[in-house]
Amino acid sequence: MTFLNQHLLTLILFFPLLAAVIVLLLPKGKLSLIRWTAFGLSLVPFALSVYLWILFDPAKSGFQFEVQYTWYAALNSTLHLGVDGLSLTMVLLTTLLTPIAILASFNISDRLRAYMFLFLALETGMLGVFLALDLLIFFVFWEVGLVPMYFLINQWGSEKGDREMWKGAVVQARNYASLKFMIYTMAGSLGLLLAIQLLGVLFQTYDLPTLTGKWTALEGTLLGLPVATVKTVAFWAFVIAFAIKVPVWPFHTWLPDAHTEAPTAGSMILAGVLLKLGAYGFLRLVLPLYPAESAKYAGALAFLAVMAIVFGAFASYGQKDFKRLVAYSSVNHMGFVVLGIAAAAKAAGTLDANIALNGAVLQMFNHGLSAAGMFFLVGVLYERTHTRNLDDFGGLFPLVPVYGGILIFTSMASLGLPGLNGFVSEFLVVRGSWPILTVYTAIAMIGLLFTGAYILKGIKQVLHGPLNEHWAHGEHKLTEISPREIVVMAPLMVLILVIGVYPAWILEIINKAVMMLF
Amino acid sequence: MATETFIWLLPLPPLLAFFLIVLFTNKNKALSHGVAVGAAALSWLGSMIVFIQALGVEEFGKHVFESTINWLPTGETWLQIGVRIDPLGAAVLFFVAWTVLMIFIYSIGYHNFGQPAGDHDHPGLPPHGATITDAHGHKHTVPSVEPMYSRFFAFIGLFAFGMYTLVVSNNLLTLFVGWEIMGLCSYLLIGFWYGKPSARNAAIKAFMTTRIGDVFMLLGIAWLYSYTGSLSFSEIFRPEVLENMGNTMAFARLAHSLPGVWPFLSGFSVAGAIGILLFIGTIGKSAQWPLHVWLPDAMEGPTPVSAMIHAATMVSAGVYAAIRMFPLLHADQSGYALTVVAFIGAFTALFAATIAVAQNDIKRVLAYSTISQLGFMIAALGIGAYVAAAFHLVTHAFFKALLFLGSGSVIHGMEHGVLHTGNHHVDPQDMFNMGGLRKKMPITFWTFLIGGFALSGFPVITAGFWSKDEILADAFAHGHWAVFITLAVAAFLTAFYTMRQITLTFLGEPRTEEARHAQETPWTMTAPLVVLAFFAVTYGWVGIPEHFPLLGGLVPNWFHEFVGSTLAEHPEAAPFSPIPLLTSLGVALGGLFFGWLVYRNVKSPAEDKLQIPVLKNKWYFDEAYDFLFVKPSYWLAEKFTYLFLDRGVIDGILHSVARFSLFLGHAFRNYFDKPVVNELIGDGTANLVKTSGQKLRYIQVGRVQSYMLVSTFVLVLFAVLYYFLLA
Amino acid sequence: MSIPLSWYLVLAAALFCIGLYGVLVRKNAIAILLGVELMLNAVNINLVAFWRYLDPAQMAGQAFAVIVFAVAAAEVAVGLALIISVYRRRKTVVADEIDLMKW
Amino acid sequence: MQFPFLSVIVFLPAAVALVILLYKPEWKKAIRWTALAAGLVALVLSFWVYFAYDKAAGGYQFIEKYDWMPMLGISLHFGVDGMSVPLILLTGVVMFTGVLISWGIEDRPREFFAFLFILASGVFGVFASLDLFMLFFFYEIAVFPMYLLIAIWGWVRTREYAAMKLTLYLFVGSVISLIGALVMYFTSGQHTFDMLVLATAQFTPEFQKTWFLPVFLGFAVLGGIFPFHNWSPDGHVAAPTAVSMFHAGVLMKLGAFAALRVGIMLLPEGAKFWSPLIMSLALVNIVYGAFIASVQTDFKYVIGFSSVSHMGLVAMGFATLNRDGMIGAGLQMFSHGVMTALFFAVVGMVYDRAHTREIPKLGGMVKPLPLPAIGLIVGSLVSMGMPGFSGFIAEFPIFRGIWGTERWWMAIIAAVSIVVTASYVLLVARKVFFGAMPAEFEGHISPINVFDKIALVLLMAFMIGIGLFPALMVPWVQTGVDRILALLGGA
Repeated sequence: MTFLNQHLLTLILFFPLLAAVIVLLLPKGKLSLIRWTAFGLSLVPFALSVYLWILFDPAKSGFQFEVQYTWYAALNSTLHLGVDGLSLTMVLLTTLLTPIAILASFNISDRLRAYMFLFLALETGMLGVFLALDLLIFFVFWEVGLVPMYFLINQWGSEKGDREMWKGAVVQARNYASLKFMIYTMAGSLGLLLAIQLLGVLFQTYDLPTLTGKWTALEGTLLGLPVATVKTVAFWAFVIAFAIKVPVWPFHTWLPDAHTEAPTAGSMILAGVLLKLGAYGFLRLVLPLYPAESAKYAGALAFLAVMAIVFGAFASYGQKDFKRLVAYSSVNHMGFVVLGIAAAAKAAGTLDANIALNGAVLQMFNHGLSAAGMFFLVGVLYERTHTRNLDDFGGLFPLVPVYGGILIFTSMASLGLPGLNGFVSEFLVVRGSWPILTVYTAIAMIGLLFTGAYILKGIKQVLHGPLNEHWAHGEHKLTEISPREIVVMAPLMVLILVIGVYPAWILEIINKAVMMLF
Repeated sequence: MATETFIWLLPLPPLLAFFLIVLFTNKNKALSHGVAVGAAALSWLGSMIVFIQALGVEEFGKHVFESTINWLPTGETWLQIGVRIDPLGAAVLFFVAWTVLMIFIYSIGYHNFGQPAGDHDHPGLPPHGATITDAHGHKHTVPSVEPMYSRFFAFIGLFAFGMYTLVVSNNLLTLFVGWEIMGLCSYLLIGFWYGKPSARNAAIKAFMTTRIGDVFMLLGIAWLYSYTGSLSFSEIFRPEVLENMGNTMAFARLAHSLPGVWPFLSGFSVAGAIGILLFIGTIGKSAQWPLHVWLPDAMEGPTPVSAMIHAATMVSAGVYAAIRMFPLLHADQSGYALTVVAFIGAFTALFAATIAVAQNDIKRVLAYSTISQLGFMIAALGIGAYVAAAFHLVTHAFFKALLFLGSGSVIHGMEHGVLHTGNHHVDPQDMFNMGGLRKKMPITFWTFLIGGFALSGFPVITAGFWSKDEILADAFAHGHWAVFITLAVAAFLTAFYTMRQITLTFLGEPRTEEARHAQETPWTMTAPLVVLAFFAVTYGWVGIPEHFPLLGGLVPNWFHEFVGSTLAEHPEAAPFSPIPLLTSLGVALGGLFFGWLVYRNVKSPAEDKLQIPVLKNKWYFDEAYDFLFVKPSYWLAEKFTYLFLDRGVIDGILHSVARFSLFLGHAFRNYFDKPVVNELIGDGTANLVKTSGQKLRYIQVGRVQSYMLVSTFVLVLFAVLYYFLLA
Repeated sequence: MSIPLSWYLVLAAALFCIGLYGVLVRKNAIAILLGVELMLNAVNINLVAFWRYLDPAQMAGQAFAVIVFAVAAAEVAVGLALIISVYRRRKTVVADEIDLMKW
Repeated sequence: MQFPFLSVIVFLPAAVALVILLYKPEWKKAIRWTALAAGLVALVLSFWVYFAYDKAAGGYQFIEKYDWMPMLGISLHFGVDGMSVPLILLTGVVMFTGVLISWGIEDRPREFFAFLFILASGVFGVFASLDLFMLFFFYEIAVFPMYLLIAIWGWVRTREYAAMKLTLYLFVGSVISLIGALVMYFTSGQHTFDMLVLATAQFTPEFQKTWFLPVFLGFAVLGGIFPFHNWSPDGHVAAPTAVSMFHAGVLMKLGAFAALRVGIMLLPEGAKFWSPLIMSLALVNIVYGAFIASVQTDFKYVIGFSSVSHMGLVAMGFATLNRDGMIGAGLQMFSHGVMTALFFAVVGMVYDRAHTREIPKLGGMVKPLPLPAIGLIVGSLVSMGMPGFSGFIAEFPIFRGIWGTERWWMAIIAAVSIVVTASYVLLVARKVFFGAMPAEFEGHISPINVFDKIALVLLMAFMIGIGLFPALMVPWVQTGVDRILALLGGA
């Protein structure tokens, strides 16, 4: 037991990788065996992180369950892990969503082992980012996470559909999307990479706590430039890297493509966790490392966030493709996260900032739940109808009442209906950023308004209206959502409701962490 | 159990009902409505108990029932939520409990419980009736049961939950929660027959329009919260807080930066600004101009829904919130806030009344009358007549619910006729297809009559009279002439169109075959009518002004005392004056008389003088909004944001970067690497060596003799040189 | 002693020149070979003459002459063999026509 | 006197080559197995040397010294330090895998393996010898068989051209640096070619500045430094698979390594003086190579130019002359060696079956060739510097090294290459192995044999192993670097 407690984080982090290898060793043909093994093994990290949640003491300041192993001695980079309230929530989200996503992809049979392998490897990648307390390790996991997702998209993505880049250059949509996702993120991370190298050269360490102190204290000139300038540039390097991941307008265009082409479970994880990596980066690195710069440029950040909120909502409203609609909704929702962060950056230390950050972090968690749910529901429909075009649906409610109910419930969560989780976080963000960034918050309301518009559009086009007879009978007859799929949705829906009604249980941990951090 | 704890439980039964029905009983109709009505009854019982206990408390306004819990951790502090029943709350709770219960019961009959399933009914469409063969083998069509019977009860259960939450909550947050839940339910219920495109559009329209208000309200809440650090009424309405908010300028910086540009804006105090923001929420919810457009379309929903949304609960919730926020509005030193409120209210009252005059759909008339009546309340609030507004809110809830249910019953009766004749082209809601229904449907007729008279403020006996009279009296007393006159005119129109409706529907002779075969509805529908009719009459008597001639003082002006005590400083009842009394008498009776006079023998829309296009088309607001907002926003969404901005500009830039790097690669390879590095440096030198070799090889003739000759010659030469020069 | 050394040397020089002339001007490979022989013999005469007149005690001169004989014989053998084999293939012993290796 | 590992390693292949030449040409089986056995022994020995090397002690170990031409002060002097020992291992690995990959060679396998092994001997010799003359000696031995291997077994269309080009480039390069070496020999006045001694000879800064450039560049030609890189892509393309592996995997390291040994370690002052130029050239290599590679359609050209880019990183790392950079360069030499070896192995497998290297013509190979697909993907990840693979472990310090110099801005430019590389390797991997398989290949693609599998797995194991556990190689390189830094006056 003591062993478990001491190496809890290590176990959580690397168990998925182990599981991935195990899955790879299973006999090829035994599909159900592979599925259940993957699912069962993916439950272990979840159990562990729940255990972690129980052991975690929100009152204690700083990081807990720290472990440190040597990794790259030559660069003084160590495998330094630890959790605080922020990472804990994210870890829980990740370990929760992965089994769900795996369960959601039980319909996959093509190269199943590879698929599951990638999925579990992906989990390790994501967890690593959340647990890392070493800048280099953070970057390592940050980049590693891309690879499985890249292959998930362009191997198991939707076969249909082309994308014309410019005249004559037409590529298969999923290849386009995956490469865009990969290259865009890598290119975005270049600045981050360079900045990290610079930091490493300066201080000969990558340990975050140490680094933070030294870097923020740095004065004078550097590389023949005033430190302030270097810091500003580095700040933007960090920001761009994370902004692309979040994604913040105008760096968001990879997201609709990636989401639309990815397999259902892929989209779930992508929206559920991967986007959070960016936001987490802001919280874990940008704010602590660049307090002054963040405060200085909070306005610009808020501007981009608001653009994301507003244009995300608009673009989503303008979609004919159901999945793309949901994808753009992510842009819109993550905008609120960034808005909260910007507000906190501007007025760090105030109560408003605290509230805004609470909202932002909770919004990360909530969006993880609702977006994953939405993508899954879209996937359920797509799997049966093989179309995502909203005009092809209509009046499906009587055919699939249960599905319809679940869809409406989840949509309402993502719409931010009070009583469901989305509202709590969005309210906190708005409340927190109102006194700090009044005008931007006010503009953001347009986005909030259109959130309603696109959600209702989706429901209207799919469930309501005259029944599209094509799905009513014959071989196209739409079948009701299956028990497995309901099981997938159940935990999400429960959490959505629970957080909506009584958010304190999770918000307390977040709040404590936020208070100690900023 | 303590009353506070008890209040916590009030909203829960309907919620439980919702979950029960959704999860378990949705297959079984009887069980479903059993659960739902049972839940409603429970809440009703609880409410009554709370209400009676409230009556028992001395100086209830000072010692209200309140209890709170921590909900959201915010830094060191917590955001608390809780329940609170104060006089205003109690009064509202009372009518909510009654109307909700009645509507639940009514729904059973309305959805034809016990009737056979329809021949070709689809979920999502209204039932079309079922053919049955009786003992003698005669086939005839009877109403068929609603296909989604259970779902309906689930939804209204949730709705009731929302309303109760809103009423019992002691803070703006939970109030907003209930508020939004009702919004959702109204969306679901208006779109209940989602098979009809009109219904699904109406639902979206309703949700979006109200959401506009909600968004502003959210801002208001955020502002209020960040300013006062709390959202509970008891906190934010503490005099010093109000004082402070009322005196600080909201847009100080703005006013400073552009002095005198917006004197109006710069005049606003924080209290006023917040109040207005919250009030915009009310505008949306209570369908005040300019956000009134959704309510008439919402008539697409089943009638009980209309009653629920447009009379008893949701729209009332809007006004309730406004009344709640009265102290805030009142605190605004500039007084602009209240002016805005008064203007909106008065204008809406008149504006909606004018439209109502020209409508032929029995429910649309009521819809507009609702808007108009809500306008009365808002206006009353605007002129500071707090109690009057609350009073009219309650009475209106009763008689308007009554009217809606009545109209539903009428439609139902008409549908009998339609089924009988089998001519489905006859619109059972068009009043010009009715006439003479008083004989066919006596109970409906009498109750509807009472409701109608209450609406038009028929003197003395009806509740509507007292409430409306009080509003007018207040307007007069505080010298708000504009409001007074506007409302008077509106009241006249109200009476007029009410009578027009009654005349067209019940009086005269049946104008169609269907009307001739209409028949009375089952007790489940009529019973609620009777109950509501009772309140529509009696409830007025709890608020008779002290100095009213003859009646004054027979019963104490209980309502005024009770509800008035909610506020910190007790509002004075308006001093009695004959003018407003006479006015209200005049407009009510006059309106009724003219209505009867004009329409007593109008046979068809053609003969109706008042079918003026402008009024018929609701002043073209729908068209205008569609042109101004809906279409542009869609264009903005798809064409601009998505296709132009994202696909065009941003992706374009990305792609051009890709193209550029490819171009760079080609350029390097083809214009430098191959020609320079390869040809020149690499092969170039090699070739140079090669060619020079080829040139030089010709001196190698290959004849030994010639080599020797040369060598001998050279030898001799050297020898000679040596001999002559060196030696 | 009657005949002076110079006579021998003149004779040898003349012989050498005849040989050299032959080597340079004749096209026939055999003739060229004969020329070479003459030159070698001219050298021999010199060697023997110098021995007899300058240093009769030492045997070096005679020894060298003998070596030259041997070398010449070997050379002639190899040379003739080559020429014959060339003649077998090309049916000619004219040097200019044997130009396979020429550019 | 301990067991002479190094001389065994160096001379074993040559000896085996001679043995093989004695076989009858038709004993193909015997020839192959002998070759495999020899390769295995070499591999084992190099592993032994690698792990037996005492990191703590550092310095030169396994030293052996035999007189060779005493009057000229030339001796057969072997010894390895932290820089060369990974390269010994690399050579062993590439040699072994090369034999495995060439299993299927039917055309005169006897000569093929013989030349391959002579080549191997030469390479081992260069890495092991501490004697300047011997270094050149082995260097030439290594270069010469390349000519034959390419010209005889190469790709018919360009093999003569490529072979000649390669040979000329390398000989010219080596001659230039040989001159430099001789000048050192005479100037030092020690009358010895022993590098340990030469290193102590105090050359005047002027001398060093004058002679560093020819020596360094002469060797760097073999390292593919811009603008003398062009022999290498052509050579890769023309060479048969195993030779390409040797060529890109080991031979180019030969250049870099010799440039380090002779150039930087003997003429540190010159290195300091010229490092800006070298860095600039290397920068061009990095970016230029990446961009050109991104537009190639021939599978092998892509990899050829990517090698140019990656070797640029090596040169860059050395030119930074600081700890980070050098460590990175040392690691990059190994990482890139294994990576390109893998790449060429995969290319060979595909080419042998599809008989084309035109990327647009290929597709869908993952079904018949799953393992090569994985191999290529791993290789791609390494070459794009993806964390978790050896590429990152190597490139990251190099970049840090650049930041350490006053030409830090080069890091920013060089970083561009990472993205470009990522884009093209991913595209190539996808086009060749995924998507729809062209009709003409259907059913014609035979699976790979067990030897190929072993080779691939072995190579991948190195990349991933080092990527996950840098401690497997970094300490070795570090000790080597520390010595160099000491020479550089503890830069």
